[in-house]
Amino acid sequence: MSNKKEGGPELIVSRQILSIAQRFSTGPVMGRFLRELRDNKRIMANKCPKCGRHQLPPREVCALCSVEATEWEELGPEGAIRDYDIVYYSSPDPLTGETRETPYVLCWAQLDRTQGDAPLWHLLNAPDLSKVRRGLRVRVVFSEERDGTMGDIKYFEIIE
Amino acid sequence: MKKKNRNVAIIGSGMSKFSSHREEVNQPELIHEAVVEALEDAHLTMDDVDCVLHGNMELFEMVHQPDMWHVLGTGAWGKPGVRLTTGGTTGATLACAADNLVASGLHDVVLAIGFEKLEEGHATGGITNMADPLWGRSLQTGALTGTAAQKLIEQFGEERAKNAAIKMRIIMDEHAMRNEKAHRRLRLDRKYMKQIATQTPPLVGELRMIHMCSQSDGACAVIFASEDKVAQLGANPAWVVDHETVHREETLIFNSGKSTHRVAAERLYARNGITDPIHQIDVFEMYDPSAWWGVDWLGDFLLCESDEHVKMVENDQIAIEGEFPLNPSGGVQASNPIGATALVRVAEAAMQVVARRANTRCRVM
Amino acid sequence: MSGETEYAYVVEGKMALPYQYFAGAVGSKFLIALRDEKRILGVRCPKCETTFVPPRQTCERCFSDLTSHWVDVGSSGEITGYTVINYKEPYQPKEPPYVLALIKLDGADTPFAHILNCADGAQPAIGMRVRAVFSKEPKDNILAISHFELEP
Amino acid sequence: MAKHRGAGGRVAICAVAQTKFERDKWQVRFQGMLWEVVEKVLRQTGLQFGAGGIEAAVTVSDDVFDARTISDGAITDVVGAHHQSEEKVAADGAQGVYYAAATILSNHHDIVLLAGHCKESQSASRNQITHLAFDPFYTRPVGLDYVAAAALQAQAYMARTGVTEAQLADVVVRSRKWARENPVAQETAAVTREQALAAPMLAAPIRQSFMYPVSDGAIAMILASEERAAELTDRPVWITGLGNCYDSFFLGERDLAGNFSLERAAKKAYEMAGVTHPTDAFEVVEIADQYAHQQPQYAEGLALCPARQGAKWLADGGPEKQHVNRSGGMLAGNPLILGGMARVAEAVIQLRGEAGSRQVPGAKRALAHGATGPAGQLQTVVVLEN
Repeated sequence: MSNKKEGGPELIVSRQILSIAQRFSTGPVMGRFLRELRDNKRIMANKCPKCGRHQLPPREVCALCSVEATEWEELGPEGAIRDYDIVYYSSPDPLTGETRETPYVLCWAQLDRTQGDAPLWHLLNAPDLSKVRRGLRVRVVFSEERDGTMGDIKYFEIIE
Repeated sequence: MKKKNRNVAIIGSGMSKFSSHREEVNQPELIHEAVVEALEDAHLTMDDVDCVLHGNMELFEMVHQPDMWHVLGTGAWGKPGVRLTTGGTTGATLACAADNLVASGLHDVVLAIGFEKLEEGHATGGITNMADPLWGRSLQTGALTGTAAQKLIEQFGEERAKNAAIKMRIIMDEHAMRNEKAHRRLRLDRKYMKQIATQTPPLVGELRMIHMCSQSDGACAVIFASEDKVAQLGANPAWVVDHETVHREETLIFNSGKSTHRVAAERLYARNGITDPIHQIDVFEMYDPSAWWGVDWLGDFLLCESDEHVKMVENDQIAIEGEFPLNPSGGVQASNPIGATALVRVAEAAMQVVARRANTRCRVM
Repeated sequence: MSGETEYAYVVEGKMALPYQYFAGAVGSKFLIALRDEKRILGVRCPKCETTFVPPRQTCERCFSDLTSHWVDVGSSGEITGYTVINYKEPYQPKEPPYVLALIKLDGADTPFAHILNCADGAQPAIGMRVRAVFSKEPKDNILAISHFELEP
Repeated sequence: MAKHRGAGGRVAICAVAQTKFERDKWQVRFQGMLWEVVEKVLRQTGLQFGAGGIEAAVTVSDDVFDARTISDGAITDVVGAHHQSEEKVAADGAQGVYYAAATILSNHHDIVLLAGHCKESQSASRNQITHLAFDPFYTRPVGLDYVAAAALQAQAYMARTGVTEAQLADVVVRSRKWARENPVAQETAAVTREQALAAPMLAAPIRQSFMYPVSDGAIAMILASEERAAELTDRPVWITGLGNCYDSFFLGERDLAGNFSLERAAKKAYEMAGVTHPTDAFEVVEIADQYAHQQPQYAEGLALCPARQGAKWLADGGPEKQHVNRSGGMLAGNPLILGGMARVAEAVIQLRGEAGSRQVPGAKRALAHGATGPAGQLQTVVVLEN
């Protein structure tokens, strides 16, 4: 493909989509979270045995205490919006290479019973963007078909 | 503070032209521009350099181990080198590494090169790949977020926060107008402050195109030398006194706990006898990826407890003529070749310290 | 390790993003000459007395600017090294097995890698003479030379 | 030669841990692999993260292998870098050793965690990653990747030195023999010369058996200043020589049968360590032999035998006499990114006298080597002593 500038010499450009298939391991910790999502429609967070805070996403080690976060507790499925982003900019999803449709709303919701600052991050179904605000009560809606990925959560819905 | 094994100074720097369109050069050629300028600035040839550092993000251009191909432009042929990469901080990491490598005694003259040719990839897509593939990758939108705006609006009210952000953007542009290397030089006019923001498309929440940094192609090269070499060369040194790096656990949530900026600043000030940063620091080059983050992070870096940083923007204290010039280069809002950006901050600060920037007026520390 | 490994599984996915690479003014001049005129250009470093193919803006060793030192090199040359590719990957230019050779063109000092088509049964060897066969389709990369073949 | 850290300043490696290297650690994330080894070095030294303990991490990984931009951001917690320093070396792990040592020699840090990981099994193929190391217009279109580059190197090297396929098969046989004595080694099944020679030809003259296997794993080390090393171990291993060097990128512009960059890297490391006669200076030698031919070729570059004498060196039993790759080497399985780091790890284990049935008795000085890039464009040499 060429890239001719007015009057200037032709400058060669090569446009391509580079793609490499991946096998992403869940490991035991994220695996447990995703299995609970898929099989039981439960949001399970792991918990640091030392400082007691929850981790979402669940991670092997508590960064504050450098110990394995071995305990598990169910959180939500309701909670309150801690932060949100109304996205107008359309970007590619690097897991599929496809461009996302806009606008959409991302939200970080602190689920009920969460200890520490560990909101769950997902899409918010908000037909009226002007209603979105911090502190708004929301509920996790699970997808009908679930395959053990974050897509098993369809979105948050606003509790009217 | 611990004593360095030996003292280290910056003795020269160079930058390519920053632009979103550098189609006339390939990657090593873009790098070469910066390297040649840095060598000229330091009055050295490549023979004087005994180590070459390289840094960028592989997924931005999708070149694996790019320092290999880039040897064609870096000058590293037949020489030692190290490749380091830490995201937007890469350029600063390169500066820390160059400082360490010279101070260690392993090398006398180190050339640090930060690089990115963002036009060749998809910057937002590339940053989105930061997110865990099993957690937020299908959600994240690169580095675009409106959460910094939300925080400032909550802290200072909508009108004051929005005015501060756009005022900072205008000041950065005024600075960029004095820097011929800057990528975006928009000639923003203070008269139209209210309209400027709303005339550009919204990206995420209150973050609009005008607030966000550019996507630039560019390279920056900085030469670090030992104290002996500085004397031998009769160079005009900007001494590297100390550096501090602070990370955070990966949660992909914002505004959680004490910011890494504040922790880093506290440690650096404590070690170096800085008790009143606003008055003890003469010029500050900050990585400000957006005008919103710029305002917020200024408060963190200066350890502000209330609205001092907002006032500094409102009363033009951060302008070149002000008491605390911020980003006389125009900063990151003007130019952002990501892997080079933080090294540009170091290079610009060093130039200010040795008073090589003729068109700016800053006090020297 | 934390947790029980029976919870672990693998999620199939991919890493996929769009890219656009620029050859630059020097590279474009070389590639356009290949594509449009079936001419192979090199650049000569006057200081190192070396003719490089493919070209580059500056000599990596002495930093001389090479942009005004273009030279024509021949479309024939000799094999300086080779391998036979027998494994399959999606990015390969043709179905394996095929010969990948280092070829030093007449008038050039630096060999470069390209495909060598050997007529039935012929084996490549170092020092063998080869010539470029240009692509019938316009190609904007080194495959404007479709492949090399052994000189009769 | 530049100055050293004053008053006898040296850097010690005080602890080492490796996962077992495996073809496919599908059951664990890279964070999990890393934590396994980080936890081990914490236990070995009794260290904690933070002031007075581990002040900083130098990590080793690669964004394309991890399919992740700034992939070190994902390991902040497991390397203890929350509100601490972490710097990522994106090259072979021997480069990580090089840089981590510099952060201590500079006196910026006293105790540093060096931690590297790579899961080669994650991507559809390792070749699809190394293909991306080539430039988009001249070398990608003809299908180059690191295997093809190594094959061109092997062809050139064997043509120049007369090293035979049978000799390469013997290198593999010997690698497997020693790998059986190494609890972390991946490829431990015995092979005969005939079996190695019967393996499919991938890229002539490289057969499947002559190439390092796809591998997953992680390595962690604790490096410390001389002042602090004694607190952490009674068997410190000192880094006494360091060197590295780049060659040209385009394969045609290098002497592929030679060792331009390795010779320079070795010269620097040997000067620093005071090594004048490398042929008998080391009791332990670990060479990053991603491909079998690289063992004799890099032995030449490291001056373990005269240049162009690799075939004779193999025929005379050089690898056995000079205790080369008792770990099994890279042919027994290490991910590309950790090849040199695993060599340093084995050198440390040997110099600590902890190598069990593969121990070289009385080992005093070791040589470890790493390589990055197509056909070893960037070479790293580390000399270690106890």
